Amino acid sequence: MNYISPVLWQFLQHWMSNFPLFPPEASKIAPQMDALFFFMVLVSLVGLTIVILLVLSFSILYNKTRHPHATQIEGSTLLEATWTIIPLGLFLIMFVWGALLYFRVYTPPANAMNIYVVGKQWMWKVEHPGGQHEINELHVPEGVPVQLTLISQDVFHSFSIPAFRVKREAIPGRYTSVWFEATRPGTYHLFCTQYCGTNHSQMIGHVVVMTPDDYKKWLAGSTSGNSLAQNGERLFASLSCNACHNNTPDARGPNLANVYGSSITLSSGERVRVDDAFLRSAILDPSENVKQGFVPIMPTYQGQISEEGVISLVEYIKHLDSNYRIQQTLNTTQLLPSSEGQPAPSGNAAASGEVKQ
Amino acid sequence: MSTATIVSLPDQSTARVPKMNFLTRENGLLSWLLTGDHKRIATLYLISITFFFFIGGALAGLIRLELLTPQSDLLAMDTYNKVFTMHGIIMIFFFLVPSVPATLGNFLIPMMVGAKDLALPKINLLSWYLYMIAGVMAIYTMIAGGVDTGWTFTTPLSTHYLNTHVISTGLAIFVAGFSSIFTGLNFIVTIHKMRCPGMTWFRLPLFVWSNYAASILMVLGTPVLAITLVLIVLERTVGIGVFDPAKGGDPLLFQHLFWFYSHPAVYIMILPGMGVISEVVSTFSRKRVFGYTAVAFSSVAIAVFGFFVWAHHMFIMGISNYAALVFSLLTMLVAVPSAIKIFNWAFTLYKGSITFETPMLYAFGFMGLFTIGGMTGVFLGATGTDIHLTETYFIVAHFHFVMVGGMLMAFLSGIHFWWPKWTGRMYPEKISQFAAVTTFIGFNLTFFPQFILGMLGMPRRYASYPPEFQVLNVFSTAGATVLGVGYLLPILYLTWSLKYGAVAGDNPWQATGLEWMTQSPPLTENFPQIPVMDHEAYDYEWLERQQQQEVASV
Amino acid sequence: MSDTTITANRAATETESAHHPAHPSFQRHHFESVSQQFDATNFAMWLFLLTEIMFFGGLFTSYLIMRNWYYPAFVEGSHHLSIFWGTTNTAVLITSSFTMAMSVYSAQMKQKGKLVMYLVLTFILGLAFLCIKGIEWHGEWVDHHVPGLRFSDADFLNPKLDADVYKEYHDAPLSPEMAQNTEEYFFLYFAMTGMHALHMIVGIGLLGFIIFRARQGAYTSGHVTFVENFGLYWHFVDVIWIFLYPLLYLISRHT
Amino acid sequence: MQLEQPRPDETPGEHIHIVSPKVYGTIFVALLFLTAATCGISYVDLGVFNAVVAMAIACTKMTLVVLFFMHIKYSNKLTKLTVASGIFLFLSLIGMIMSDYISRAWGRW
Repeated sequence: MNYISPVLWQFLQHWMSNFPLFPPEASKIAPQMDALFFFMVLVSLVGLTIVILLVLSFSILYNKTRHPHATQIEGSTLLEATWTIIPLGLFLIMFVWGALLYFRVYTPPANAMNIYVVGKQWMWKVEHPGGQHEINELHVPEGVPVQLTLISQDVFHSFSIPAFRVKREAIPGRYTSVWFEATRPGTYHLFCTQYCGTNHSQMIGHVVVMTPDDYKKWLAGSTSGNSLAQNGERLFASLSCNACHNNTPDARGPNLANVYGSSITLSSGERVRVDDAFLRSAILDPSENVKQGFVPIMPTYQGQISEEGVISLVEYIKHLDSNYRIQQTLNTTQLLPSSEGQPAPSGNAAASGEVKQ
Repeated sequence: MSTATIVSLPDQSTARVPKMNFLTRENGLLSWLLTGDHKRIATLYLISITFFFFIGGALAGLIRLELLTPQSDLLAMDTYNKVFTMHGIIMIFFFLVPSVPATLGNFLIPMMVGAKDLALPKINLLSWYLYMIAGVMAIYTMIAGGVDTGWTFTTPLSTHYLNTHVISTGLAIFVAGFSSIFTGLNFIVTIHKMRCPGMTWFRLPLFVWSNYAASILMVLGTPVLAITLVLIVLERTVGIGVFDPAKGGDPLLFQHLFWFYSHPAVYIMILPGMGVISEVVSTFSRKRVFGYTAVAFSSVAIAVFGFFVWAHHMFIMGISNYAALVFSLLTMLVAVPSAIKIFNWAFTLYKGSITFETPMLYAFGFMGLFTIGGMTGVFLGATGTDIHLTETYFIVAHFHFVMVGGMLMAFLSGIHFWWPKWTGRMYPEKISQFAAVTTFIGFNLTFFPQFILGMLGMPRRYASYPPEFQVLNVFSTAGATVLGVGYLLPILYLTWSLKYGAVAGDNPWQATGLEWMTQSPPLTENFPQIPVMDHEAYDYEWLERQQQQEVASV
Repeated sequence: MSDTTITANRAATETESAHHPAHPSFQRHHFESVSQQFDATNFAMWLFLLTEIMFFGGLFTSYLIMRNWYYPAFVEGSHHLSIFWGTTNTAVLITSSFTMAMSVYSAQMKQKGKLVMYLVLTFILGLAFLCIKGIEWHGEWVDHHVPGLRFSDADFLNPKLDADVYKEYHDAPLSPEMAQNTEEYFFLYFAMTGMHALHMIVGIGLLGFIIFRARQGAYTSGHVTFVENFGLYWHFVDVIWIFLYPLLYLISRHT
Repeated sequence: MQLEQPRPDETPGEHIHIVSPKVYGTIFVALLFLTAATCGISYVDLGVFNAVVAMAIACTKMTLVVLFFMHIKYSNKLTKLTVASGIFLFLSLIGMIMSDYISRAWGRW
């Protein structure tokens, strides 16, 4: 190595021997995903080897010098059947295996902790149920299933955590969801993978997986004082939603307590399950989602509430399990894995109208 | 490698390129611009396509240079976005889609079926003019400031959040689409109605079969893209909102309509290339293609199934999980015919008499790279792994293996194979073999690291990236340099050969297709008299008997 | 394959087949026979119509999805179209299809006078269709029902504003969100009828050329191919309208 | 240039079937009748069947136009196949896209 300066050589050596070839496996689904991946790699390698071996050996055995006259062969039905059925079989295995994984990744378990993510050009805004806001960061505890409910405020984005092997597009106007269970504490990449405009490559961040203890500390340390549901409650009050949705006998709006997760009949006769998506469209597009027996008098809130505002309202309604009282304090800590770091309920709940960013 | 060769050139001291041929029949610019001759239109296409290929290639070079470092330093981010957008649009709509069909297909299909011309020569010329108008519009877009939607035009980004030249680009692709529709339409009609006596469907060369399959896709798929682009343009100009969620439209509808064309489009791009490989592999192993009918029907199967798999581009976009299942299953089915083809080509070599001229080297490259490209397609077609791998460099590597490693290799293979027919001259063999090997090495170095990058999660369309991905990106850029050399070489020696190449004679490769039965370059109406096909395709024994008769009669 | 007509056996034996004196003047040099030429161009026309089907397919798909989502908006939007003009236009177009079919027949029978007459009739009916369409579009412009350019959903928030329509249908006011979605209906209405009208304009332009050539007797000497193929195009445009009419005008005329 | 006038019955493409004006007239009347019918029926409340009937009539009209005005009834198999494949793909486009939209409401997605 006399030709290269020793400094440069050392640098090169360090550089060339220090790059990753495989992403960390930091979620429960990652090893399962990788198992399928390696199965596919194996099949591909075997297939490729067969093709290369065939081409090479035939090239050697039957090149013109060695085999000057070709023997004409029509074909072979048996062989055709072989290389139709075997690849088909393998592909079908991959299909079934892949589909199982797909449904696993996109079917959150019932006990998953829900975190809302809003994508906008060019940042990720994360809303924790405890009221913690993050931008381009996502802190999650280890060993707890976390469901992300995603929405975009403008264009398509895609929330990708390679180390967890999960990814989901954030679509304008519709909730999508994905879940994972982190298994290894550490800091991992978070990318936007759907091209979303000029600073697409700046829409990156980190996912921090913490041990449950660290996570509790982090929750306590970064709370904004109000839980998401409390924010929703304030918004609920300031928009005067309680004027109709108040569970009095002559209420003009349906009772919202325990409505989440139930099935209701709409005025069109259609039966729907009340989930995040339904609540969102009921707020933004109320007259199309009138509960049977009610008059469509609710005005639309399209353009008046930000996506974060909608999220906090949804979160509020989700956790309504008793009657309404303005100033009702929700025990936000029961949403969190621990009871520590309970934020003090804000005194002037009805004062501020819009949710803080 | 063996020195044996099948190339049989006429005695160079006496041989001349025939004075009367389609190139020399008429002179002057107008005789070219108003020509109805499919071979002249193919020549026009070849020149224009090469031009766009090098523009697209230069843009690719810029992309690779920018990605040499993790920061966005050579190009600003918005410039980078414009560069990769234009790279995609030019390479797809102005190079890959018309590459083999409009040049080689145009040149060869009438000769292969034994016709004087395509069924609709004026429409064929119109198709070239549409292509050129579209090309001018695309270049105008670039000069006027570019467009940065990505070639996929994702709404609502392309309709409401960008202020670049989306309209002129959309219209350019619209016009280019009609160019491709007319080419495809012409081929289908020609193949159905213009075959010479004795040319039954199962005597057609496989190149014709695969172009036929691709033409079906062009004719039926492209109009859906056209109307989608019209809607995009209307969203931007008049402000309607079919794709705009703010107005009650649905951006996923755009994805559906766009991919309804754009997935079959990849088969439009690859199928004609597969046809070239069939011809080349058969000729240089002196053997009928193994399982002719299987290869022929697999082309048609790809065309038919190819229409029903488009939503595999949308697995993570929030389509229904059940629809994802169906589309994933169909995707698995469409992968099978490609596997059939690969194995049939490999077995064509079995008991052949193989030589290794340049087209064959490219064809070997194709078989290897397309196998990888095809297999990695299955990774993305399976719903589970698609979640992790889609929208990363894995997908970039995958479609470059298919499009560049597959289609471009096939295109170069075909150009080298039919160059002597087209121009009447041979190119220097050694340097072209060198170019083929260079391309293969450069290609692997460029795109293989991208599979790893994709697995690591590096997203596509990123101007800057985390520093730990740099080493692999440097490999990729280095490979791109080699690849660039591999692509420049043919331009040089092929141009050189136009004047100085050895005279090729009618049938330098001892191939069996009807196109080799006429002089090179061919006459304006291809054959002195309409041929009668009295033997099967790839019948090398027939060719031998024919040649013995000639010798005997001399 | 039986589906193709290779009638070239005779030609194959000829040495100078390119401009054999037995070929009629309208046969293009690269075809072996007139019948091959007819077959090929006819088939090409059908393939082109196939692309047209898929072209409109994108619009029909959009229509179907939007209609399912915003059915009330589509109902009330369609109430604001004129059933009279819509039905008249359908009749006009069907009649023009009939005269077009008769032109093809006249060309086949080599009756030049009748051919020109039927072609001119078709031409006039085509123009009439466009004029009526223009009247309707003008009405929509006056009513502020042109999406993007001149649109207001006032008529749907308060149906009584448009007394004529209200008298007939007694539409209930739409909710503000649904009223907004009528723009989606009108957009699809304009996109579909506009794209259809564009095809009509192209057709009428071609028809003008055909009339000119027919007067010279170009199509009554056995060369019906061009008229026949144009007829296919014209009927195709008619078929599109046959679907547009119920989809856009007749969504729900009762109540 | 001008060749001897071939008579109508010796039209170059012998296989071209000439449809008589009677057939055209009948189809024309049928089309007008169906137009009137579809217009009239739309004023009757049939619930979801309004759309079904309207589409059924439109399809009937299309079939009549395609079969007789466009001579498909008298065409060769290839042309028939072409038309069929066009309609098939058109329906596939609509059907497969709709299948996604409809099945989104199933289950939890």
